[in-house]
Amino acid sequence: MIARRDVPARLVERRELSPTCFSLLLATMERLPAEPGQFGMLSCGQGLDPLLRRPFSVAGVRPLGSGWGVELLVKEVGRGTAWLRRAPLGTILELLAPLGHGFNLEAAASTRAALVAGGIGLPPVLFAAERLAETGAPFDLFLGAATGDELLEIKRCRAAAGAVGGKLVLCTDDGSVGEPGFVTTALARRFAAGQRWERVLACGPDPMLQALARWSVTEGVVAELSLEEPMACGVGVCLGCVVELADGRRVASCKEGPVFEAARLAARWRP
Amino acid sequence: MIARRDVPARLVERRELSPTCFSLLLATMERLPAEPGQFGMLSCGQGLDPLLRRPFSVAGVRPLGSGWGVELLVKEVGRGTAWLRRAPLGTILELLAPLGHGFNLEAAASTRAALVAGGIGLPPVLFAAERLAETGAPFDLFLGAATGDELLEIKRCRAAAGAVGGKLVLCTDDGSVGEPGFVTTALARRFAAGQRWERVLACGPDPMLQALARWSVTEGVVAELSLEEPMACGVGVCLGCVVELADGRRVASCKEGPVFEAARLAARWRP
Amino acid sequence: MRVDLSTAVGALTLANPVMAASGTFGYGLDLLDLCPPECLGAVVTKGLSPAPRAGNPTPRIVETAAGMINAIGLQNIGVEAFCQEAAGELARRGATVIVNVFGERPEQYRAVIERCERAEGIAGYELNVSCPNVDHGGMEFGHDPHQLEALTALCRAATSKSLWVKLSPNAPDLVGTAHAAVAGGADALTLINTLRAMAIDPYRRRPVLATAFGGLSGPAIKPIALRMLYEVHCALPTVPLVGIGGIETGSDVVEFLLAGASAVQVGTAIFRHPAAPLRILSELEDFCVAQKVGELRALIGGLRWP
Amino acid sequence: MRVDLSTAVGALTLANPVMAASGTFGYGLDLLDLCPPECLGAVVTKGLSPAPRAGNPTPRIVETAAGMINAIGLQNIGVEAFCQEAAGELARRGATVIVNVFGERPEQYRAVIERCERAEGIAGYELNVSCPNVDHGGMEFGHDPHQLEALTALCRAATSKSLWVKLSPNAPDLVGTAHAAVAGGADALTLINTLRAMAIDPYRRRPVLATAFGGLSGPAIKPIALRMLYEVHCALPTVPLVGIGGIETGSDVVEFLLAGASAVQVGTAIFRHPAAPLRILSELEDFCVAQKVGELRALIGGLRWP
Ligand SMILES: Cc1cc2nc3c(=O)[nH]c(=O)nc-3n(C[C@H](O)[C@H](O)[C@H](O)COP(=O)(O)OP(=O)(O)OC[C@H]3O[C@@H](n4cnc5c(N)ncnc54)[C@H](O)[C@@H]3O)c2cc1C
Ligand SMILES: Cc1cc2nc3c(=O)[nH]c(=O)nc-3n(C[C@H](O)[C@H](O)[C@H](O)COP(=O)(O)OP(=O)(O)OC[C@H]3O[C@@H](n4cnc5c(N)ncnc54)[C@H](O)[C@@H]3O)c2cc1C
Ligand SMILES: Cc1cc2nc3c(=O)[nH]c(=O)nc-3n(C[C@H](O)[C@H](O)[C@H](O)COP(=O)(O)O)c2cc1C
Ligand SMILES: Cc1cc2nc3c(=O)[nH]c(=O)nc-3n(C[C@H](O)[C@H](O)[C@H](O)COP(=O)(O)O)c2cc1C
Ligand code: FES
Ligand code: FES
Repeated sequence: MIARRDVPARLVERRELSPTCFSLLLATMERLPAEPGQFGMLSCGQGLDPLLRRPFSVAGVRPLGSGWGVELLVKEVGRGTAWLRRAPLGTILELLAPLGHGFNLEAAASTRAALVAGGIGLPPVLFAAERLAETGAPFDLFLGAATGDELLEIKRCRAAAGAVGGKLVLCTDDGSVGEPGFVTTALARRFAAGQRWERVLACGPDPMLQALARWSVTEGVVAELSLEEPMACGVGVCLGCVVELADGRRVASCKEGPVFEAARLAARWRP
Repeated sequence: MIARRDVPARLVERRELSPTCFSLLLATMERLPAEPGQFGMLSCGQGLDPLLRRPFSVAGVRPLGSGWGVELLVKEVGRGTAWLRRAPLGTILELLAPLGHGFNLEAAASTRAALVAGGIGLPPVLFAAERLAETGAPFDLFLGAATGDELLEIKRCRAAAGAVGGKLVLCTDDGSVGEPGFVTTALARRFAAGQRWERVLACGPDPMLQALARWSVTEGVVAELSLEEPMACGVGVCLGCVVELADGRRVASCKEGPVFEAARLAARWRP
Repeated sequence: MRVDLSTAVGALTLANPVMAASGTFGYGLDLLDLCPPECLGAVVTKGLSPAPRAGNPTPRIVETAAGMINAIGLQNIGVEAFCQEAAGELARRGATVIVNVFGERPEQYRAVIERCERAEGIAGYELNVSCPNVDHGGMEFGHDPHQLEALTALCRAATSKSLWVKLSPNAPDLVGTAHAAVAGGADALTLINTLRAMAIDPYRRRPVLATAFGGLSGPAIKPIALRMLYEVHCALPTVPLVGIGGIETGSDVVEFLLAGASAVQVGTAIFRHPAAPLRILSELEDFCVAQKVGELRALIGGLRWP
Repeated sequence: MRVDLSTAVGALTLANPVMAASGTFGYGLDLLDLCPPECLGAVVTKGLSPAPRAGNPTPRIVETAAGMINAIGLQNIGVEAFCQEAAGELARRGATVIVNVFGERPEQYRAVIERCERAEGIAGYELNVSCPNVDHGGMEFGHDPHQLEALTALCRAATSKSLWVKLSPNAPDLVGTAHAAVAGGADALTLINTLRAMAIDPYRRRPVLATAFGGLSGPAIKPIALRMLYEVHCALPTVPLVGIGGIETGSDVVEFLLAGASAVQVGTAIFRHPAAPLRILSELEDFCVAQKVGELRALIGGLRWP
């Protein structure tokens, strides 16, 4: 059975994480049965402006008072996210969740995985990291951003990786914090130096995912990538969010994804 | 010079007045130079929903902290007023005011006037009453509503009229409070019994204004009526709000009105 | 008070007037948990062609003020897969199913209908004529009354079930196409499909959509849809109409019924709220109760004008 | 960085591309305190006819999702009053003035222009052809290319100033009417006027507007306006275009410029914010600075497509 539901979610907490990003804690009556990599469609205004909900990956689910809390990490890029950043606490939002297919955490837990997040790609990766840490499965975490102050939730990342003896590698494009350069380069360099991961779980900007996809296919590593296609419905009925798979099929990424194995996505980055 | 301005106005207080009506106190930096009968165009949402501002009569202007406060009385009838009823305190609204032409208070002060308000027609009448009371000019106040619990701000009305030795007459359609029947009937009955007013200042539902207009023209009383036409701009450029005058001209009620002498409005209620 | 919400579109009786629109409800089985198809007046399938189609490249959708533009490009699983994988289950659930049909040639429309005639539980067809006719240089079927009449007649010959033609609001002569569809044998007309529109990314200096143009839907178009429906109703007062375009609330439905629609379809609203058709239906019932309308049919064409 | 915001519509140079649209800015002098006309690229007057007109009965306006419908019915003070009461003051203030012209007969258009030719400070004319031609059974001038060409030619003969024709989005053949206007001698085309639309009051079961139908404007129509402008630009790439329809922000202006507009007009946005044109202009300048566009003209027709 599909466990998704369209529920009212009260905005109970907001934290600024960086110049552009913030976290939201939404209170729901029941526990959202979300897995890392799954997402929700959230109303980002009242009335008709904006018209459509916006997709956000679930960053965590935890008990909250007598009910439950859903955590999101959001980057302000347009009118919907600007509204979320300013909506008063107490506002009731509409949340349709959990949607789509997330990471294969069982497979990730059975080996040492590399978790890779670029910028606001962190939420599903953080959720995966904290889940793996809870179950005691070892992993390393690569966290990249354009600048140091855009590296989000470093403490939580360090804690999660540390709890299972994993490493946290920080990278910034401007070199202000951690290693200079892309997170994918940092990963590939370590791999070339002999460090091994059988599975990579990643979310981030398209060029990062594309680089990871190429690298993983070349190296024979299974990479699960969380994609961000523009979405209208989030439930597979509008066909706005399709991605082309290696077999030529165009599938709804909100339904078959948003997490796909890189090998299936060959067609997506065809020049 | 025109003193109108388009200013940010912070919602600082809201009081429920009746099952359908509430008051708003909006904080502005400078004193809004509004006269009773003038109105403002207020944004009733953020973004494009609803698209247009809504017109509301100014119910009062008073010092507030280091700045000024504008008071409105509002009835919830649709999406804009519903939003106003629920917008969190602290929300910044946009207020273009003061607009139009109000009551001729000087003329009203030079005689004993009757002030007549039906339902949510109260705001401009209350403003006029409190101004007249301040200047010590006598008047009587007729306040009508469908039911007793829709009679708004009775205490303030009583205080204002009482301060200058005037009477407050309450009427309800259902007879639950005050005299049963229409406020216009109550006025006409007293007039027929010999009580005299040279001027009437009124605001309320169209049938009430129409009845007053007929009566005033017949009896040779000057009646100033505040009209409520649908408005898009409030500043005379859309021509959406025109009323037809006795001389056949169609004039923008937001600019030449919203207060008109009844004698000029003959054409408006032509069958 | 109990309200009789049933209605009829020509010979087809519907339990209520609220359908899910083509292209916004998949093949009827995607939202079983949120909006069961058997609760709706009918479900209209995503447009079906004889063979599966991959549709347009992405981006395919972009939001606009109170609307959205889509250029899905008629991606679909093909009529065969629909008949095998969905039709049976829809029938078992008791849903009323209208198959939205399109093709690039008249015979393709006919082929879809012929295949469906052999499937179970299909109540009728809705011809999507907003597609270019490759035999006629890409001109849309829905823009040329002659082509449209011939196409409708061809489809009419293939079925005795309900046959609706969905009119394009971009046609030069809306009423002319309406007449043509009726002359060709349509039982009812659906209107409107999306309005041709465009959005530009000012930063990249490119159209937002991969195909540049797409179709505008949502609340933004409601006033145009209502006007078009009413114009067609005035021109052809006896022809059953199905209203569509920006419906978000029960009161929107009432507007379309008064203007002459016998039933309506809800499209973009489903993307905002998967259960929108059910909410709209209950708002419609509330309206009828509050306004003491015992039979929904009493509203149809009830506009007081002039 | 300084941005050169000037532009030209045919032979007419404008200090900046943002004008106030006809019917939304009175005769140019109503908002002196909030939006001085001399700060705008130009002001387009409310449509003027030879004699004053009372317009339609009320209600004349109704709000819709991200839009509004109006049926003002071309109420205006007449060209004589405009020339005597407003033209001089506009000229003294240094405003660039475009007179929006309409009539029920071709000679009425001509009469308005002839009267204006004797007034001071008028930069040009915009023909509103969305009015019924009483000599031709009420069919709108803007819907029939032949009538439109003749009308434009008649007006062209009356003036050597700028002559723009404002196209109707309801015309069966938009590009055909564009060609006709140019053939008749138009210097530029303005598009679009409002889209025919309707709203119904479900409680009273009547049209909301006294005239039932009206014209839809506002952000809701922007995607349609942009598409139409781009279509005309592709068909007539050398003809200067003035874009209009739902413009609310500087970035909206950029979209129209990229699609081929040499300048734009702001209409309904003025009702929301009387100073909207000034805000939009400053947003436009900010955009140019951020995107390192030194001359606004570099954006015109700059859409990268295909
Ligand atoms: C499955 C999925 C999961 C996601 N998870 C997350 C998440 O966890 N956290 C998160 O923050 N986001 C996430 N996203 C992305 C998120 O959905 C979008 O950022 C959001 O929808 C943007 O909405 P908006 O209204 O703010 O932007 P819109 O107003 O819709 O803007 C659309 C786009 O326009 C562009 N744009 C706007 N202004 C400018 C400008 N000034 N210059 C250049 N370009 C501009 C931006 O790129 C923006 O993305 C996810 C997306 C998907 C599909
Ligand atoms: C000069 C002037 C001064 C005014 N002063 C005041 C004032 O001081 N206080 C005040 O409260 N109002 C005042 N008004 C009226 C006020 O502007 C309107 O009530 C307001 O614009 C309504 O906005 P809305 O968005 O809530 O209603 P909308 O959503 O725009 O609704 C429009 C209309 O639809 C009708 N409607 C909506 N729902 C229903 C329903 N369920 N059944 C039947 N009809 C329905 C209502 O009659 C409503 O007026 C004034 C108007 C003018 C012109
Ligand atoms: C994403 C999307 C896909 C659509 N696909 C189809 C289709 O396959 N066939 C069709 O006839 N109409 C299609 N339509 C048009 C809708 O059925 C409907 O006519 C239109 O969206 C207007 O209604 P709305 O405003 O309620 O969405 C589609 C619309 C959208 C938004
Ligand atoms: C209230 C109103 C009155 C209008 N009057 C005229 C007019 O007299 N002449 C004209 O050519 N266009 C007129 N228009 C159309 C506008 O100039 C413009 O084409 C249309 O509103 C679309 O632009 P917008 O979406 O920015 O408002 C009017 C529009 C409105 C809303
Ligand atoms: S977002 Fe609609 S199908 Fe994926
Ligand atoms: S509201 Fe626009 S002219 Fe009065």
